Amino acid sequence: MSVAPASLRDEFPLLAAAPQLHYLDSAATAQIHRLALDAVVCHETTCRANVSRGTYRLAEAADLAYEQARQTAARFLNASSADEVIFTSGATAALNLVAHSFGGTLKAGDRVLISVAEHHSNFVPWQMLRERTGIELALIPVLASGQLDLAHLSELIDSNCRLVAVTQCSNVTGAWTDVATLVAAARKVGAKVLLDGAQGAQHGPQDVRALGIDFYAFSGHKCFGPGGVGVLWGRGELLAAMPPFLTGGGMIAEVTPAETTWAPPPQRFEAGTPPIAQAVGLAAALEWMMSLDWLQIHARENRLCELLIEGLQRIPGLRLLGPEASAERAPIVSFEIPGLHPHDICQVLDAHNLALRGGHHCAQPLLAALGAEVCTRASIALYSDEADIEALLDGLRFALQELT
Amino acid sequence: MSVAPASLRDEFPLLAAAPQLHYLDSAATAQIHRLALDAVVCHETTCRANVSRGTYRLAEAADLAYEQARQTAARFLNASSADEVIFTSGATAALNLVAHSFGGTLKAGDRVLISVAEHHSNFVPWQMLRERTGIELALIPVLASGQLDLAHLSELIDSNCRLVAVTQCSNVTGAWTDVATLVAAARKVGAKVLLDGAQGAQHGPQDVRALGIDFYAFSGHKCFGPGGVGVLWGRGELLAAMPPFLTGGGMIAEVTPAETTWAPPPQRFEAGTPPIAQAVGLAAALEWMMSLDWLQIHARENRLCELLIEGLQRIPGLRLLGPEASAERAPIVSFEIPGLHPHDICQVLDAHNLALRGGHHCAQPLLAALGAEVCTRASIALYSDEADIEALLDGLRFALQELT
Amino acid sequence: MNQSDSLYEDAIKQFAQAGHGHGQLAAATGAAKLDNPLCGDRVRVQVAVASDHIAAIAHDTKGCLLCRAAAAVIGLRAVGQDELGIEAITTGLESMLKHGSPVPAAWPELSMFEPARAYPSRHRCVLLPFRALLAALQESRRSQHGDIPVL
Amino acid sequence: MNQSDSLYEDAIKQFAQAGHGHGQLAAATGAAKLDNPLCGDRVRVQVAVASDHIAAIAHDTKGCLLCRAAAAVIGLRAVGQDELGIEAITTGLESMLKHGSPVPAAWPELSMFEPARAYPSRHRCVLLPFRALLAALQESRRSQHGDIPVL
Ligand SMILES: Cc1ncc(COP(=O)(O)O)c(C=O)c1O
Ligand SMILES: Cc1ncc(COP(=O)(O)O)c(C=O)c1O
Repeated sequence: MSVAPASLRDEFPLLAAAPQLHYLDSAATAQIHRLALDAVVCHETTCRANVSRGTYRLAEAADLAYEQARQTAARFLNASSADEVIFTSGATAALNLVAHSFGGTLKAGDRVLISVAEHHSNFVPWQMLRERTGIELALIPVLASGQLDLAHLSELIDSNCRLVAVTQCSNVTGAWTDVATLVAAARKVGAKVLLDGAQGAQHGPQDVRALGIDFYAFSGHKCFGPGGVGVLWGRGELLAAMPPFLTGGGMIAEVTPAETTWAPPPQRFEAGTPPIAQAVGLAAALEWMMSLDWLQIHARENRLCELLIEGLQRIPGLRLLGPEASAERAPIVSFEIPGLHPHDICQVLDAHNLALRGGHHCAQPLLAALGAEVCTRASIALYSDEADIEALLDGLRFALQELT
Repeated sequence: MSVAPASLRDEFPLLAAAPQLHYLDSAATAQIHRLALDAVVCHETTCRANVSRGTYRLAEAADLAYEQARQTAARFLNASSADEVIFTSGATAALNLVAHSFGGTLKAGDRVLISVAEHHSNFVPWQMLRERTGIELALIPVLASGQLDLAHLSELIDSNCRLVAVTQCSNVTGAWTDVATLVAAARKVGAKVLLDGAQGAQHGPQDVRALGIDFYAFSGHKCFGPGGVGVLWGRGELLAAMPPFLTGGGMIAEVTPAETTWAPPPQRFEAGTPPIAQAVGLAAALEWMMSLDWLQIHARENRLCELLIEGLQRIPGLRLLGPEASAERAPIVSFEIPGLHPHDICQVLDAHNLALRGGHHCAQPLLAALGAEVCTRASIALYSDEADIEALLDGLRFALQELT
Repeated sequence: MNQSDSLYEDAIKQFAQAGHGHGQLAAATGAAKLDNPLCGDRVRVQVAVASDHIAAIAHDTKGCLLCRAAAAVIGLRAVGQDELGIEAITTGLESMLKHGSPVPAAWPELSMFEPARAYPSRHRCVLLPFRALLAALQESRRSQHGDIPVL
Repeated sequence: MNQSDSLYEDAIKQFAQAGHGHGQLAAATGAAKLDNPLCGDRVRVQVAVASDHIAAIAHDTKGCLLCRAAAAVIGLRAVGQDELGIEAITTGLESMLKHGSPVPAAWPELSMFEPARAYPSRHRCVLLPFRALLAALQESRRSQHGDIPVL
């Protein structure tokens, strides 16, 4: 199916209602697609009931919708079974789940390898695991481009290494991770690989089997879906061997005062009432994403990204973070302008209807490694267009005038 | 403000669109109020952005909406500060948070006192804490009525007792807990009190300070709000002394490879992007609840409950669970009919447009204590009416005919 | 709207009432207990397998009419079958419930469960005794053959 | 829509540039470092307190224009004030930002932050140096008086 990307903006209610808005903060939260919002409303007004326990027709409809959402997510990821898909409250919750449940099977001295480029959500949970269990936490360093430095991988992924947990794509530099190299190295020693897909999934359907990974986490709100929902995919045999994390209704086989036995995955990992309508809304967004021509969208996203980088490079003194080649990055562009603080830049940009984010972007270790403390970030999504980029370049000229 | 309860049904889109439906499963999930759904849609289409980090106007609007939702929840609970309100993904997540964070401050031999009447979501997290840290888990027994047996409280709440964590109202028997007695006993030894308000909050605004408790947890989807969101209230000084549970973006002060320092509450306990639109929707539901005349609603709920109980008592052999006096119970009525399985009963009722739930209701220890394995439950909410009760009593007559 | 009025056909009630096979075996070669954690249905199946075929079967079933009727069908029909046969019937039954496939020809009385197609949450009730039987057969095989598949 | 065009008045830029009080004290009686974790603003304030009044102040501020301008106001104006006075001005400034109260009369140049009222997320930027100063004064009091409040 071919989609004229110029029209995509109209499919997003907030953008359609604010034609003057240049939304360039999609890496923080992408706007919600009309179909996703409609699916939420439709579910809440025609199928609302708790899942997995009721037998009346309304509950059957809720169950069906929820389990179909699971199947849609499985197709989006090319998982071998919907039972490998766990709905969580978001990517952060999914990553914490792995750090607790899979982490609970690790012992002191086992190594978990993360990278300097991680978002705090894939950094701090492993620090906490280190505190709880005495695992060794090792860090893949980054190159000046922000890309992972895989030169010394064989030392980092040694025989003590049980898990490599890295971001698929940096939320600051946009740098894509060389997953194949990591997976090959991990396989040699039997280590598992977790990919934090929070920034990857919004750039198209994934193939977790082709990637050869073991866990994949992402958030609905960054994939044009509702907030309050995320996905953890895990290989069936790994999930089956993992203890639960959150506990409560829906994830047990039997509870007695003495002990409790667990339901099989995915229920084992979905304690309590899940975000049902949100999962249904996310599935609508993922269905829509699967209907798109991603070659075309990537070409367009890359073109906008190059346009932006070219324009930024003309600003004297501006320092671009991230890889040179646009093929090596998602359309996320962060930069520093000497003497100008990102908050002031974003404030002036806002006055020109540009929505950008400045700060450390929950990636302090990465910024420290790149010799920056804070930066300004423009993140492009499939609804972005040339007008957004031109407005940003104009806005930066205003900011330079106004702030100096 | 006075509300004619007969009209309340129209304010719930699902019920308004299905006049033939007798929804008697509100203890599992209440239907969503129109205003709550509208608030979600309005937020997603006019204020959608990530919170706490952006400075552009859209992000400011999202922040404001989210923090106003926190204030609304604080008012609903009569908390002394909005900083005591933590948004979670639901009651189960809130209870797990306390079991991990407050639980993390306990040591082997400390006692946590729960009751036999707990929902699995306030049972299993404490069993897991026992496994992790060697606390002693003690159980308040129940009377034949399902009410907590407080006769031996002074032995159960001894000087080793650090926390009393009990349900405000049983999701099976509807029995209200005698909170005042528990709080008084806990105070004597300095133990804290957690109330699982999952079944309490839907029956009206709470006053956590008057209750004298330390933690209160509830879910949005049982309070006429969206799914995917819940609230944990905790006393400020307790929260300030607790380590975080989930970790990631938004809850840290600083992250370095060596160590990480935490933000103050409530942010410390809200790792990752929170359920923003869901919190806003929940706040709309809570605002609406605060506008109601609860004396009138309780009178009505009690009347329906009595009507139902009277009718049930006329069915030969039927066994009612729960307290006799309607003042001692929320309008939740569970029963057994010898020889008839709840699933079969619910199936026949469904054919008569009655939505009821059969099973163990995630309260196996309670059912075991009451000498039942499964039961059928009718739960009444503020939109229930006489027609629902009459239809249920008729439906049960059909079920008896059809199944025997 | 009275879709389920036809669910509780007389056949289902009669089988559930009859409870064929209810009881205990003195000399079982395999046994299994399965729950449906969500509704409390619970089935315990014992088998005595000789020459890879079921020589005797007994079950103890607590559950709804569908579950008890399904257990009674097993109690009536399983003797003489081997593991592959039970597997085929279970797959056939599941496919009948989930995808509307024809009733497994070998056990025509399973047609009484056809109305349950419309109620996915009840499929587990019907299938539970079959799954318990399969688990008991596997256990029997493992104990008799040291985990070598019966083929 | 260009609401914020007026935010960066010349006064703010001039104060930020001037950086009054930037530096280090040789003999501080109290010091504090405060961050805004969400944007990376960071202020370090040192004070030398004598007879309960600020005798000298120095700060090291990394941050946006608002934060740097606010630090410079402190650098220019804080000497001679006591803790209560700084507390009153901080409360007044916060109330000006959050509730539109009048500019604290004692330090009229704080009026340059009035346009920031419209941007709640920036209030922290303006307030950070004030909060750091208060923390430094508290530290000074504790170290000088053994934690007895200065009154
Ligand atoms: C790379 C990365 N990982 C994890 C997260 C956390 O996602 P969420 O806040 O939706 O839980 C983010 C979000 O900013 C991210 O960019
Ligand atoms: C008493 C009680 N506690 C806790 C819960 C868990 O709530 P949730 O499933 O929304 O997390 C429930 C829900 O059924 C309940 O009734």
